[in-house]
Amino acid sequence: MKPAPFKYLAPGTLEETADHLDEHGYDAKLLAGGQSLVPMMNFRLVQPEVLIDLNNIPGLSYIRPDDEGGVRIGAMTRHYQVERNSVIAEHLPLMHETMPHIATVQIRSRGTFGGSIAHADPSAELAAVSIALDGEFRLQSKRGERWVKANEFFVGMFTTVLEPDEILVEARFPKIPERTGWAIHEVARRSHDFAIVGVTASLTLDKKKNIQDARLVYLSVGEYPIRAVQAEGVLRGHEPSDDIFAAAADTAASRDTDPSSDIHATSDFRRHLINVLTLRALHTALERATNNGK
Amino acid sequence: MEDLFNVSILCNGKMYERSIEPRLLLSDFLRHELDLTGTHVGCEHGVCGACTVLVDGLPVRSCLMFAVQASGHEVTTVEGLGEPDNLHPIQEAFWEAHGLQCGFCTPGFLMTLIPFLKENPKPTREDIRTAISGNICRCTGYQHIIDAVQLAAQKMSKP
Amino acid sequence: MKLEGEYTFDGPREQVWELVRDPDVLVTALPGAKSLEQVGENEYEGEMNLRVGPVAGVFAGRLVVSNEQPPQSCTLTVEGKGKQGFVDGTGHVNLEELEDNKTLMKYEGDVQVGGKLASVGQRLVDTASKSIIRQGLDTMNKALVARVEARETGEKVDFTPPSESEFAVSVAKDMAGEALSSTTLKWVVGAAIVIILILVLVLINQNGL
Amino acid sequence: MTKKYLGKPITRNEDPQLLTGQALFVDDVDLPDMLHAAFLRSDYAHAHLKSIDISAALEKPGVVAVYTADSMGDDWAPGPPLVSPPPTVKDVVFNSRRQVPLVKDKIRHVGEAIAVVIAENRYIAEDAAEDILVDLEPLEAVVDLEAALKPDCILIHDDLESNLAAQLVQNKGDYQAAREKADLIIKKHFVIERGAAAAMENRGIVADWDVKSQHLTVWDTTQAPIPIRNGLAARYGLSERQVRVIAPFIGGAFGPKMMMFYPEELVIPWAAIKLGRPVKWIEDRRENFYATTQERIQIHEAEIALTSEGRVLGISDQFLHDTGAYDPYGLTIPLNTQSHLLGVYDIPNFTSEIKVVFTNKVISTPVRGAGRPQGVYAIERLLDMAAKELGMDKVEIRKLNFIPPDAFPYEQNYIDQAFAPLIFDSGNYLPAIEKAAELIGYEQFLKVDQPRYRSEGRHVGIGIVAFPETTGVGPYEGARITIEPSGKVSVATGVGTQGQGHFTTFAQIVADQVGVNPRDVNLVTGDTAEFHWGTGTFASRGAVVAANAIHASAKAVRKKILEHASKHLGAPEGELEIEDGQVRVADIPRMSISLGELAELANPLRGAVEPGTEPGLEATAYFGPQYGATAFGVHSMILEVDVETMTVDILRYVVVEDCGTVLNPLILEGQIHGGISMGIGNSYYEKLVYDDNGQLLNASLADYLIPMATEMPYIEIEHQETPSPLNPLGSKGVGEAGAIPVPALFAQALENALSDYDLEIRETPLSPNRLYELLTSKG
Repeated sequence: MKPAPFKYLAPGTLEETADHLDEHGYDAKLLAGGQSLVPMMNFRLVQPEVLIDLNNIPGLSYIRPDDEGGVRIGAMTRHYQVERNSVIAEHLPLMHETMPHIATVQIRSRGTFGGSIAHADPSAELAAVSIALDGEFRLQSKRGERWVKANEFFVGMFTTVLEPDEILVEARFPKIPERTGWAIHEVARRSHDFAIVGVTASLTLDKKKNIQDARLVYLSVGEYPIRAVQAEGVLRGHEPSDDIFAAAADTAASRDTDPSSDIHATSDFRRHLINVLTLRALHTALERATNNGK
Repeated sequence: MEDLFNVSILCNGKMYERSIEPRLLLSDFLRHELDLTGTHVGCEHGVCGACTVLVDGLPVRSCLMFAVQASGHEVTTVEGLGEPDNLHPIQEAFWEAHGLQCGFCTPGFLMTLIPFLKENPKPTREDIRTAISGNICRCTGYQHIIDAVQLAAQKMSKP
Repeated sequence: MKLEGEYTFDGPREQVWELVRDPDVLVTALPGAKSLEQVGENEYEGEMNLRVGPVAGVFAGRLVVSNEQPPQSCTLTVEGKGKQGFVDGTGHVNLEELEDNKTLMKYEGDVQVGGKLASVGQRLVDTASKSIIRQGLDTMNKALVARVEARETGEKVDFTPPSESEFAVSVAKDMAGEALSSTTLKWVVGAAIVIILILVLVLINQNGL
Repeated sequence: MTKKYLGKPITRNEDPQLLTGQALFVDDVDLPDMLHAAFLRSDYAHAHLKSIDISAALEKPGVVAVYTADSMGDDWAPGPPLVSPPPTVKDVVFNSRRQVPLVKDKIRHVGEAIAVVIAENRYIAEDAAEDILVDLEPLEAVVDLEAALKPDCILIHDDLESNLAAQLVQNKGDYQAAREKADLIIKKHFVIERGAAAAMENRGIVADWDVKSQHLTVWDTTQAPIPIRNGLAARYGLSERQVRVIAPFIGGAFGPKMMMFYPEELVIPWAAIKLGRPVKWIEDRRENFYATTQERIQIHEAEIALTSEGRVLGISDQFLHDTGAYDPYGLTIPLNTQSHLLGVYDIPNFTSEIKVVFTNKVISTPVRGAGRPQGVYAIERLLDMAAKELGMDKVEIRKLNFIPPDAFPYEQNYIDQAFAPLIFDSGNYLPAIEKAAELIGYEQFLKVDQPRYRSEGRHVGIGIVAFPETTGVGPYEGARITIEPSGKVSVATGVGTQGQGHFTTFAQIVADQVGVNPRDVNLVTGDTAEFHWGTGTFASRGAVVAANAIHASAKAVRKKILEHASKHLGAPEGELEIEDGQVRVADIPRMSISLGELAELANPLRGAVEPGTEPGLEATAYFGPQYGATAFGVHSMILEVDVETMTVDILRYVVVEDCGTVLNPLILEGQIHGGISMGIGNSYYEKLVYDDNGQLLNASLADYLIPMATEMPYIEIEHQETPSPLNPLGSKGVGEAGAIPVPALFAQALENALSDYDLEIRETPLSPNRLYELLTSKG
């Protein structure tokens, strides 16, 4: 299981990288952490002609609070750095809680934030969390740069809006509103496996403790992270209760998602898990929202 | 032949210069270029953990890195821990607690546990189970490995 | 893996038959199809390169048409071989005349996937194949409409097929519509490659119809 | 005889080498100008091979050779049969069809080797393999066991009339008569699947033909180097002295590395001889799923006939066994299943028909447990169902039917896997189950804990099962022990070792006999140049057959030491003691001589020796058991099911193990822990998923789920020692014990946890998804 030959480029700057991409387009692949790409190359399923290694470009690995109380994360920031970062723990507790769910400690040493997002695996926790936290991604190419909302970034199985000549360089997450609670619940066969079904949830209460806003984003149930817009609608504006949560869970399981079967789970079982995990996530999020996100 | 790349890699305290194909995996580089055959290859798709080595002190799947990427960095393999007659405390603990049987996965466990014990000097059995959940062992059922890690923590905590 | 579906063409059945007789049109329905030559009585060979996400592959395809009842139906057997594995399939295609000058095509068949595609990409192959077939048929339909118009208005209407990348993105978007949980081996990418061969329509030898 | 080291939990001799990465595994062998091989394997499960075009592959720079079946000429022949059919059973059907080095005409399973590329390195070899063009005519694949035997099913071996590989009926007593007398008859359909061994080290071979010395050296991840040497010598026209097979350190085996001859074991040495350069082939993980044998499905129609008090009068079991594309391993697995269908119970009447079936999948050969778990699953499940029907306690129905202690040796009157009569040499089951029930708190759980859990809405269940394990089968093993002038003791034996601690347990036996420290015993296993005769490591026989050969050889050396020392020290042998490498007269310590000096004296450079004496302090001895020694055990567990997510958490796991005399308790417990982890994998995680075209859909460790540390419970072990009367050490095997009872135990505990669903489990393995289907379909 050895990779096929490829032309290896190790640019020192983003500009150089953009030039390479402009020249090679579809025939080139970007190598960030490599934790998803290299296994596919070893299986010889992916045989890029050109491999552009981003690991020598300075200035792409950072975690910084921005002036509006949000957080900016450089695309080449490693998972283990995000996992141990106090700014993340304080400003984005959902992301902090998610990190240990990502694969294994060895994978988190090398795996990068941007790599995971750009690879767009439907079971990638960070993709779902980015949507749940209303994140945005900055894409850069020779033609300039643009910001794309996480919610519009993923279009298909391992496919995003990234053009062949674009690089994802940064992610930005807005400040979490007051009285917001969060939760991530997954069912995986073994502790570090890809989840059979996973849900990331956040609930924001208004002063009168009614649900002001909600996010329910599911991983491993579709082509890419699926946001349960209808279920969120069921929650918004209501007083939290077991009934409203049950209604939201049913909506998410029956209308927002249409999971498929594979060798680990049938669609029925996935639908059942969506229902079960949504309830658990909403209760955890509510509890954290009421004692104000502690 | 692909164009070759010159790499200089500090491994177990020694600097190695080689010119290699960019597609050469770090695991194969260590085993066949540097003849450090203590790092073992069990799956080459990032699951079994037998190929775990330290790169700049972090535990990494060497089968998921190209050797060219390690140039200018420091790699530590099991050969860097100790000698048969001068073992690292964690190696002694594995020996005393029968934390290995065939020994094929053991280097991967040892390299994973070195940074873990540094960061968690007094781990519980559950902490240890999670820490080694990225390494498959088919012989031991993990129980004696967990005993060994607790023993190593004690050995390493004495001043 | 069972595969079935139907598609409505905006044109009379005869025209659909005629359309499909023309390998140049067919080639356009197969994105990344480099060539499609007739090599035997009812046998065609072609080369396909396809891309879904980071997975791309070159596939040597062989197509055999059998038990034709022009212009009603026939059976297709397809074999596609590439580095990533193979896809073999048999498909039965049936064309029905609808009123207002339309034709309903029904296809059903069975697909076998093997090699790396099977051991790591089975689920995705299934979903990718449906959307690729639909994309291929859309392209065919555009060609049909262009031809019908040209016939009515008398001028040549050119028809440009989608580029390989456009096709790949449209396939992905279409697949997105077809909710599919990713395979368990997450890093395995769509092996849609292969299925393209299955979508090859009825191919009646030159003197048929 | 003082037992100074034997039976003590001493640490292992081999660990320092393994811990520092200095132990030699096959892939660590590096010879000057060594070439590397990669195989082109079939993507199809069943096809006629029409033509192979290797021209493009040959042109790739760095490629030295590309071989197909035709290139082998008349060196191409199916592998030698490994295990011949049982002659002793009336009208047995046995169609021996064996695997080939490279496919010549027909592909019979995905992954079967079609061609091999030999190149400067493995990367180039794999590049070139992708450039080989193969023209083949796909055929319908035979996958389902029952469909395979239907008259109209396509044939895998065209020269046979059906896909039946073997058929054999065994009887004991008169089951039909028992059936008529029975008050209760329960008939069940069981589907029992096992899985891949998936050792962490994949297979590998390095072959080096030295044309000057006309000598072939082969490093091979085999569990049986001696039969490999014999087979290679015979096949390539060499004397056995010209062939040396070395099984160095091996990264776990668990059975499939016992299978021979793998196609690669025929092709790689052939290529090395042809090229006159060393050739290395290392199997990668994906290949391991297609080219290394595995154990798969059995379908049982099982029936139990009992009295109303729960006494079992008879068992009947007709089952199909999936052998894959070929059957070089004969009937070993299904015969093992039959040997365990009566469990540890005194059941007078039995009838069982085996049908071994060819399918278009990789060959099936023994994997840790080797058919035993399937037999234990059937009998223990039937007992649980009978207990429920009769309203009896699960422990009581087992106690009632145990073979009583005074009935040993207990004749079963049918043959076992070694074609010898199945006889349980010894056993003492009652104390084992009582101890296990006491340790797990069986009564307390059912009366107090479970009701409390139920009131809290928690689904927690208990299980307890007993099982025999036939171990230590023949034919024989041998050992040679030499005292060297340095005082070092060197030992050589034919079996290979794969992590079982042979370097230590065997050293303990020798140390006690010749009075040295085990650390001074230098042991060589698995090197045919060191010991010419032997069979191999399998069927938990190391600690029985090889250990007793070493024990016999050590006693012979001890006798020589005493003879020589008595002459030298002028004291009767009875007054001599051997300790710490010294031979001393009991009450006059200064009258002593070191073993090294004694060895020197026994091999003088000058002068004469008495006629008929043998030089040196060395002895060679062999041991062949009369029949297998039967170990046994009782496993019990408490597990909790989250009935929403169907995930399972094992809260307690207790083992009472009896494998005769314990050689090293530390190593013994490691063997049990490892066996249980494979058993848990076989119960809820590991499943080989084939589609109906014979394609394996989870050929990676991401989808073939081997339990990790987070999936394992803490295991509490108690020992019981019922020594075997069949060998001087009284030892029995334990290598496979841990894996045998777990699927049966899992099913019982799950049913108990989910009793409010009235669930009956008749299949293994399960999974959260499957459990959800079972519970919702009961709906």
